[in-house]
Amino acid sequence: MDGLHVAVVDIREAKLDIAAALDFVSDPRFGGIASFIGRVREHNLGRIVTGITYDLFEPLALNTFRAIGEKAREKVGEPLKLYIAHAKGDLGIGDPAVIVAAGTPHRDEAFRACRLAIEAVKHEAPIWKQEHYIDGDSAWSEGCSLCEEQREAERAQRHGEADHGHVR
Amino acid sequence: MDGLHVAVVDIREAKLDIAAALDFVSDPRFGGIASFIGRVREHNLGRIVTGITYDLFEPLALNTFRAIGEKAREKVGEPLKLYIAHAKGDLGIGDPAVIVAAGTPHRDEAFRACRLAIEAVKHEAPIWKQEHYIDGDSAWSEGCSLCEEQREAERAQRHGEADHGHVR
Amino acid sequence: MKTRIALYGALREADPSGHVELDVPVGCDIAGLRRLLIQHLQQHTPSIGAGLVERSAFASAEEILHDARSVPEGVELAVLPPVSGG
Amino acid sequence: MKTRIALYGALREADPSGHVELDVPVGCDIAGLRRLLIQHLQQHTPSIGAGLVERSAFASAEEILHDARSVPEGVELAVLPPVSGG
Repeated sequence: MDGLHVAVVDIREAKLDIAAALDFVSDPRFGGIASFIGRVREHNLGRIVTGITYDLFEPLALNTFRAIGEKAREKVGEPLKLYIAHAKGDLGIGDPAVIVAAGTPHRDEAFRACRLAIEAVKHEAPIWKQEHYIDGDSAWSEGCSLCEEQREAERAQRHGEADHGHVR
Repeated sequence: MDGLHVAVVDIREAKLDIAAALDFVSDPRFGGIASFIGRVREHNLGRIVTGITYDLFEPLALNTFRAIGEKAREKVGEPLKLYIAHAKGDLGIGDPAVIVAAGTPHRDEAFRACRLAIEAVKHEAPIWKQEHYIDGDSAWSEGCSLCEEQREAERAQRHGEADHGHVR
Repeated sequence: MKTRIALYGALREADPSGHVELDVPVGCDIAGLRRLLIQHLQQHTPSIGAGLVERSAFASAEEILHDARSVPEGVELAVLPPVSGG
Repeated sequence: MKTRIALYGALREADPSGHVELDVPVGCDIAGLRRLLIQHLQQHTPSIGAGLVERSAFASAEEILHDARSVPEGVELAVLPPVSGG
């Protein structure tokens, strides 16, 4: 797909580059650019985090990012430029872990493409997060199963929770 | 409100600065940063645009941006950092006209705050856009009335159109 | 009293100076000020239709002033056509 | 046939080499491969519960392989615990 850039970036070689992402999705036809940056934060579930190690199954992650691009194009239509990059390795607090940027003629499509893409990266891409805590302990995060038989049940449960969240 | 930055930037003095916006809304507590950049595009309603002049009633625009910040905090809750900046003067194709960035612990709040803020900037702030066309003609854009008696009717109509759009 | 009104957007074309000055009776409300501005423009800039002023809001530097508000004394106001920022 | 399976996320702890190698009967499907991996881990790394493998997917470099698929010959596979990217 033209207008799609996907990458896995090893933190030992480079940091994720938001300026490059915004450049890539810019176009004289486009009035709207929506972007999302996911960063390592210093707390999770009440524990002080000192860093996160991201593990990825790279070839399938890149394939998944490309499939997400196709899905975004189907949902919001043409023209669209989309950039998806995820970091790999040992990240510190504040380091960007993921960047998604979407450029389209109007803002609604840009927001929808950006949101759809980051949700899919979080729920569908083979990426794992190991949190390191200030007490020296580490833990792999609980996540979303990619196993089809498990997914439907987990997805239904997740949506149930999200609905409750909105009602509060 | 702490954590809120609002600005009107005269294009003769500076360009809007997305890096500054992202820096401002970053925080060790925050895992999600959503941003929107509105740029001048080369077509509108089938005409070729060569540039846009933005006119602002500055003191009220800044007051409006601050009120938008308060509303965003009410809707998405604490903690939130929000950056709203709009350009003023003669912009060329591709120049950023508006930047909104929102930082929050989780992504849903960041997206919601960013979207709410850009919608309010577009519908509520005293800002006017004069498009210049390749044939030498110029026109002030049709917009949203700030006159209370007119607004309810126009808002109802706008929502009606948006609903139809989603159904297509 | 004299009330100065700054012009923005399409209404800038009403006067190259960027403002108009109207003679406003004491106790006049914003709805009355709107009628006075429409009359003024009919005389001086007939190319600007009354419809644009009817869709415009009046404001101080701090806030929008709705139709029932009194015109404040000694304050420069602004007349704001429908907005199109972003 | 020997099938090599790369380990990711929490399943990396099953073997410091980052993979396990299983003896897989010809015609075995992914559901069978899952049972073989659970048995292997029960013997070699009992600290990893069967539940984690049951929630994991198997994949080639190109795609997720669902339970009814045959184990492809001569291809390195990966076992993917529940994901938590972003």
